[in-house]
Amino acid sequence: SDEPQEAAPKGTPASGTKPKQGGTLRAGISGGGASDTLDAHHSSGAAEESRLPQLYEPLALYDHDATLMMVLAESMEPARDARSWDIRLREGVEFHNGKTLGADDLIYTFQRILNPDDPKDGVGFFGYVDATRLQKLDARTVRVHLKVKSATLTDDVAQYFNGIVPVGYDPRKPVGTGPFKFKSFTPGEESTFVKNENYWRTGQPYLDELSIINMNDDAARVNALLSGEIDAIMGLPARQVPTVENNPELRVQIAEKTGVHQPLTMRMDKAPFDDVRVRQAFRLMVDREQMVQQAYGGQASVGNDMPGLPDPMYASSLPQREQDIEQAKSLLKAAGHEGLTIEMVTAPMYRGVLESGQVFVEQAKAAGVNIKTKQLDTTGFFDGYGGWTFSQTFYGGRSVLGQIGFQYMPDSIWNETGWKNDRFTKLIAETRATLDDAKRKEILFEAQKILHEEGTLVIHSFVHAVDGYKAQWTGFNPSWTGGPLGDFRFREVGLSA
Amino acid sequence: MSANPDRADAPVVDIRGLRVDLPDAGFDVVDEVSLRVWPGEVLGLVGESGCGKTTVGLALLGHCRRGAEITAGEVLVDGRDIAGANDAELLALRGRVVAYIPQDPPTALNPALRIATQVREVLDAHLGDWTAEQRDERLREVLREVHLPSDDAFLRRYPHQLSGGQQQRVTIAMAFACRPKVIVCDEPTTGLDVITQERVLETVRELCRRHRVAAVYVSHDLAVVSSLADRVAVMYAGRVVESSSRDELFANPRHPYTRGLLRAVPDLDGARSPVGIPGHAPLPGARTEGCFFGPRCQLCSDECRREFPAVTVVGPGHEVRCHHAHQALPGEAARVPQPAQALGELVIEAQGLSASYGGNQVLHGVDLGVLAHECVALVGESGSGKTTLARCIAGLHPDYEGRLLLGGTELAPRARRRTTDERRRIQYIFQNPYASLHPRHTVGRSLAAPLRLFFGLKGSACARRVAELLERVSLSRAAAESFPEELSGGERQRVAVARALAAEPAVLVCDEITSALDVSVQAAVLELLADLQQQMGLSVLFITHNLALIRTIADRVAVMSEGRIVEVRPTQAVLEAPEAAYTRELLEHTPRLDPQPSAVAAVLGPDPVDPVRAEPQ
Amino acid sequence: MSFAGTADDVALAPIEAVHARRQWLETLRSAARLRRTRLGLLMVGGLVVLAVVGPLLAPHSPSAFVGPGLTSPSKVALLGTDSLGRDVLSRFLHGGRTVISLALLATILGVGVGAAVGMFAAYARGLVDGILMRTSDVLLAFPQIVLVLLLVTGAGTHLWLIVVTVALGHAPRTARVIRAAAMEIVERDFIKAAEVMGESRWRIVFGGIMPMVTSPLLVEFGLRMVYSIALVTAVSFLGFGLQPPTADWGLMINENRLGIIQQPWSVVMPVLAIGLLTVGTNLITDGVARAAIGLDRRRSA
Amino acid sequence: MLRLITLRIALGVLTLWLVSVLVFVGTQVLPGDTATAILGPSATPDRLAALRKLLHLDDSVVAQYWHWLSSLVQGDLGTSASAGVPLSEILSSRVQNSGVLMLASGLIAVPVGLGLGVWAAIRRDRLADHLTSGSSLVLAALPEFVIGMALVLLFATTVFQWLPAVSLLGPGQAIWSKPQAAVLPVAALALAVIPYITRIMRGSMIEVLQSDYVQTARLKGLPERTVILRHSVPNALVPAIQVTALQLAWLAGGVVVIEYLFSFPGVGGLLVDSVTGREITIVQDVSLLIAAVYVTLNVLADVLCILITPKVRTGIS
Ligand SMILES: Nc1ncnc2c1ncn2[C@@H]1O[C@H](COP(=O)(O)OP(=O)(O)OP(=O)(O)O)[C@@H](O)[C@H]1O
Ligand SMILES: Nc1ncnc2c1ncn2[C@@H]1O[C@H](COP(=O)(O)OP(=O)(O)OP(=O)(O)O)[C@@H](O)[C@H]1O
Ligand SMILES: [Mg+2]
Ligand SMILES: [Mg+2]
Repeated sequence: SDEPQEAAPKGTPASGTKPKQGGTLRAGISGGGASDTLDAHHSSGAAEESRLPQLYEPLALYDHDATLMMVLAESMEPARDARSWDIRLREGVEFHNGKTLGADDLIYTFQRILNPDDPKDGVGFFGYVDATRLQKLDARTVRVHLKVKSATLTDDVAQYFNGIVPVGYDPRKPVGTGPFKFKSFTPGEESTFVKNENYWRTGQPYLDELSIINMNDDAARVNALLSGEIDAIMGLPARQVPTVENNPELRVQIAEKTGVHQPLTMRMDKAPFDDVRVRQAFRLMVDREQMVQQAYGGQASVGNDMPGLPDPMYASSLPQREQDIEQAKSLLKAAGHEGLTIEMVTAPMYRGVLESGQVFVEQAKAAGVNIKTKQLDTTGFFDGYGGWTFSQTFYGGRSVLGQIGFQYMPDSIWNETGWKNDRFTKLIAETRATLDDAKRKEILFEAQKILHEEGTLVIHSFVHAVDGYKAQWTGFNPSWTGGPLGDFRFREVGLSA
Repeated sequence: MSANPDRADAPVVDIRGLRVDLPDAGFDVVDEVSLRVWPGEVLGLVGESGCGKTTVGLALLGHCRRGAEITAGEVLVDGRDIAGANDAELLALRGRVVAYIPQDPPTALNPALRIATQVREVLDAHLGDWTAEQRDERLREVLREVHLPSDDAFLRRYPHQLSGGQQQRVTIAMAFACRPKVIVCDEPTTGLDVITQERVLETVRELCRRHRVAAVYVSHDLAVVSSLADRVAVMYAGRVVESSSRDELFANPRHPYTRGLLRAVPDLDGARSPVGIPGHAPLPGARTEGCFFGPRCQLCSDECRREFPAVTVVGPGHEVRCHHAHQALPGEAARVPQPAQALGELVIEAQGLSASYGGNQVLHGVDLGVLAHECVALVGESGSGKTTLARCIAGLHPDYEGRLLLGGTELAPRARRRTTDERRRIQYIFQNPYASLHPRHTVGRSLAAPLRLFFGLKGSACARRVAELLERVSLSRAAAESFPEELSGGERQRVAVARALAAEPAVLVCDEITSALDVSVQAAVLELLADLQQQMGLSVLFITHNLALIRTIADRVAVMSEGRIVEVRPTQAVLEAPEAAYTRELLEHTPRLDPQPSAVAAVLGPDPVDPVRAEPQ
Repeated sequence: MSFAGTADDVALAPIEAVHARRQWLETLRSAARLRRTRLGLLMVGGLVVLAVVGPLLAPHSPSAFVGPGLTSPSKVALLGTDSLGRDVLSRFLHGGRTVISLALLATILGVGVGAAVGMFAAYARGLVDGILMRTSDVLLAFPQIVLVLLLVTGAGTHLWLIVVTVALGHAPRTARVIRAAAMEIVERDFIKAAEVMGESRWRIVFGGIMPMVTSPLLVEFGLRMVYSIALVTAVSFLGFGLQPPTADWGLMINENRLGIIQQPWSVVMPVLAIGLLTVGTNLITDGVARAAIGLDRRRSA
Repeated sequence: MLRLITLRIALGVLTLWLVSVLVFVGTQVLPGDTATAILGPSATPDRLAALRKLLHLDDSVVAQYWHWLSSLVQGDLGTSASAGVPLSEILSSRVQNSGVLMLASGLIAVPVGLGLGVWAAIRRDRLADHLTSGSSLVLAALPEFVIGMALVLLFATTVFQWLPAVSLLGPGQAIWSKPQAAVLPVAALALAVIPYITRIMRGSMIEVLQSDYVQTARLKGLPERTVILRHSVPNALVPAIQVTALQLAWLAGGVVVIEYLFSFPGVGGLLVDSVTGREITIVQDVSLLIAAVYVTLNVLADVLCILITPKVRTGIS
């Protein structure tokens, strides 16, 4: 399915004119902290997501329109038995230190990520690659042997934290092939980068210098933008959109079709959610329109309890679930949980989570369900992750299949609800083995139907990505993943001509 | 001694009808005060605490404490009216024309400044036209005059590095530095021991004479005033009630208050027992209609209750404010000396007691015992260790070596470690009745505590006993419901005595129990104690630094000096033929009321012979 | 008043029944005569009444959505809506209870424990005093906000935990103040007198020392209360305190800080209330302090 | 005197050591550790185990404590577990910024506070005193974030737009290179501290003015200036110094809320982030630093009091 494509500088700015060369961009982000890192292969959140792509590039990435594009790979070809892949690297790409990208670097990178003594984030995605059998075929071709069959290596490496680093890479001297070179870094505060003059995409980047500033406090970020201290911010709170829009010097960028969602999770092996009727009742309790309005200030689209909204494979023809308190009540009654009281574990992990939780708690009252909120701090929350009977979480945008592999398979690391449905699992296996697109879509539709009927998540909304920036800038292209500030693709950003 | 009020030269101080008000409170502190002082003369201003002496003294410098205000009268100093002077004039007058010697040198000297600075700044402020050398010279000169060293090392000292006597001399030096015309001495010797007091007095006397300075000497101590002043003014409740030359006043006092005061002063030489004045002096705001002394006066008539008497001149320069200035005081019924009770065996005994504070040893092997029914007076100058010994006995100072025996058995050093009965049998009465009663507990509650602890009394049984105790110390039963703040100092001390009696003790340890009281009240408390001791057969250890008191009360006297007992003998013997040199010195320096005892005796009449006064009125 | 001399027969009431005027009542009464105290009482009293009866007056449920977020005052929402579209007025009316009750509990606990420790330390002297004071030194040096962060993060957000941490911050401070006040008291003769009689330590501390430190205790209570309110709201303001959807003044500020330009009421009201509450408390405290000094001065006169 | 000072310093060190134990124990109770925080929710048990080993999180608590303290004493603040950079790098600019904030607030608050206190005491019960006392009563009561919010509303957003509402600084950019960013936080802190200093100074000044030695000085006919400056202020300073030190020490902790409000890049914000991010070493270092500031200021105040009180200074020698 994911056809390897020729990657050329693309993405004509959605708004404004083509950027001109020069300038320094100061971008305000959130999610950083003292544990921020510049290690190419480790990410603890949005802060790394904003920085790593400037320095490092993986073999492939998803483009703004949800299609897969080759980045440092020229091609990635699976063997017929899908037990090995041949990866051919792009020619003439130089690292920041002047060294040319080659097969050894790829091998070194894979070994670094898959190091059993210090495994990196990528393990969760392509851990099936056998790190002991990375075969250098020529100067820029590597054959990768797999421990299990996989047709989706391209998807699996397409993460910003799988960037290729040169042999002997030392995170303290961060060197990659990215559009920007490292200048300075203070964890939790600011990182600065300068233009990589030798960048392989000709014409990019436009900026001379880039500065990414961490401001976790929404108010601070907005204030900084309003007062002109910085040029662009991610995560403009919905309620601030009018303020920014009304300012002629500022622009608002909204990515409306994203896969970002903040579901409620119901552990299916624990009471009361071991009874499917309770799960269905919970999904019927939400007034999704109100949720979008109150919790997200209108900056979200209604969800239908399945992931992957922007994906063409998304089962959009399934009927939209609406609030039905009577139905919910009778389901609860049937399950013997009338007037249920339950604890919802949550944490301020992302803007909107606490808010949507509060709206849900309020809406549940109508169905006689009394929800007690237990708020932990984010680390404490994730420390016990998977152990919560009823909680909230958040996900960035992924393809339907990507999200399913990530979260819905019995062995998915993110399967926090213990979702397990044999027919579903079988259908997904079938999907993966099926080459025909239409057929695949059909099978996947069946699988999504199961999620829609019996699933363990309440996916009430898909959250828009809202950014704000100064009018003189251009090149922040909305991305389906919901990645802020044009998916942090600062190479596309510049002063408008 | 020229006490002639009709002197030809002008007085240097002339106060006319002074009134100082507390405008916020709405009453006066002093009123109708008229005084005159001539150059070179010392005017003694006496009266009990709170009568307004300091207020008058400060008015001479045009100063009122916060909240007070001169509202009437003139204060002419060297011809200038201080009461009407503006700030600049006052600055120029104070320290230059009229100077002040404060009451309490430890608090009156700035702890953060060297003494040279503090003396020197008076000179700098007033003798600006002098050269620095001249001022320096005067600084050293004035220090020499007050018998202080004037070397640089001494000049660099801070107040806390001086003894109390030296500190007082510094304040005297400051006062005399600019050679003022008038100085106001506000009880400059209170708090000093007799020997130091005598030397300081001598210095003041000498300087006044040498520089022909007029002095107003404020004191509550008649004996001190009698040895220093040329003329004396007696104040009572904010009014001058009698003034005359010293000799006339002591020989022929006319106001009942003055007479009562003289009788209340304990006498070292005579066999006369001090007699108290019932009641206590009213504070400003609590003064009655008519004569303020009326409620305490034996001569009080309807006239007295109606109006305050005007000034009557009863002799040359002798003025009195009394309606009955010519009437004799009724013969005071005085105590019959009780037949001495047979003394029993040793009740309490210290053997080789050595006590210290940290590394500083203050008692050195003290041996002292008190027999049953006996009163032993412990005398000695300040700091000799009297209180320390008492605290050891009471179990409040466990840091000692040696032994304490109560009826032959050794006591634990700490009160808590002693048995309840041991604690009961030794009772301690504190020096300051203002501090020894819990201010937030009613008298009844304070008295109930020992009854509860020692006899397990509760409820009405306890209340009954409290009432008995109050009567025993001549207080009304209603006092049980009052708080200490509502009682006068003398009444408080009676409560303290009652509390000690509640325990039905064997030994009473009384640590200077009258030193915080006015003379007139002191005498009454002493009477009470002597009676109780006789009636109840108590053993008493009576601590005092006032030798004049001991004749009245003690069977034996122990003299303490620097932590050692230097002499223990029967009272009469010690007073008449002191053995230890230190005892002799003490006796010598103790101020006496009058150099000619016969004169006083004549006024006061023969020793009254009536039975015990059960209750003061 | 003079009691000397008259032996009039007063009915014998048991001593315990004798009505002892309490120092603190007297202090409060004379404080209440000061203008500043009255003003403070008015402010605090008004807010307490508001906190107590407010929920009854609230036009909406504090968690109900009455419109879009951050709307300006309207007929439906007299003070507009907050960031989630809830009625600001209703939330404000509900939001006082937690602040006032948490702060009060924390103050009572902290000042109570601190005062007891301070008095015992002053009375015991020596080693016990040393250990208690060293402990309080350590607690004082330990930054209180760090304490809150660690405990709340460690044990999760519980109301009792906020109370305990705030109290834990108060206790050593109160202990020091009360110890300093008691230091001078334990040296007084009436304590010695009780000791010589063999009164129990307990009675000496609570019967003897405590009545003497009521003035500093009252003042300390007021000051600590001010600080409690500030701290409880600050913790919520930092997002470590009360949890949504509780309506709480501190939390309201945190939740709506961002929308302050569009909809100031949701921040201004709680800020105003907290300000009035702390200022009022401080006014009362100041009045009490003045009254206490006045009484003491009159007493020592 | 030296003995006294030495004793005081020794006590300070003892206190600090006890605080270090307390901090260490306190940070151990947090759920999750550095490893879980770094790896986040995607952590697999093997990855966690591997990282824990790498970070010595498996060592005994005592060994960890010893390791932390001993390297701290040697001036080694430790290394950021995730970023791999020495913490001294992360901390130094933060500490500097917070330090400047504190210092500036202190430099403003102390003289202003003391001066107002003296002034109010001299003008006791007059208009100036009522104004000073009244406003300090109000300001002392207001929580610092309320003061901060009010300043923002007044000077940054709603009424005037004169000053930045947030204090943004580049990495390594020193606060003094952008002073306007510090104006509001400094003002908020100073306003929070001044009333306390004013009140204690006023109180202690009034007490001194009523003392016998000031009365003596007046009765000596000294000019009012001398009475105030030579006789009163130095003696009134002693209790004021203690309170001032406590207030300045409070700044070290109070800075957290203000830094949060203004997004000021100082230790306060770092602390909050580090608790959430389980950067335990930073939490420990910063807590100890704040405690050290507290202890040092108190020791300094005590030493200063010893030095300006002749009785104590010359008493023990
Ligand atoms: N400024 C003032 N404010 C309030 N009360 C005052 C003031 N000045 C004097 N008094 C009161 O007036 C009375 C007389 O005070 P003053 O100090 O003159 O008496 P004194 O005779 O010097 O007493 P003592 O022997 O105790 O020194 C006292 O009761 C005192 O409390
Ligand atoms: N608490 C204490 N700490 C240290 N030294 C003390 C203490 N109390 C008394 N002293 C010292 O012990 C010595 C004896 O004091 P003590 O109080 O027993 O004397 P005293 O004879 O009762 O004097 P006074 O007549 O002044 O009451 C004095 O030098 C005094 O300075
Ligand atoms: Mg006096
Ligand atoms: Mg004594």
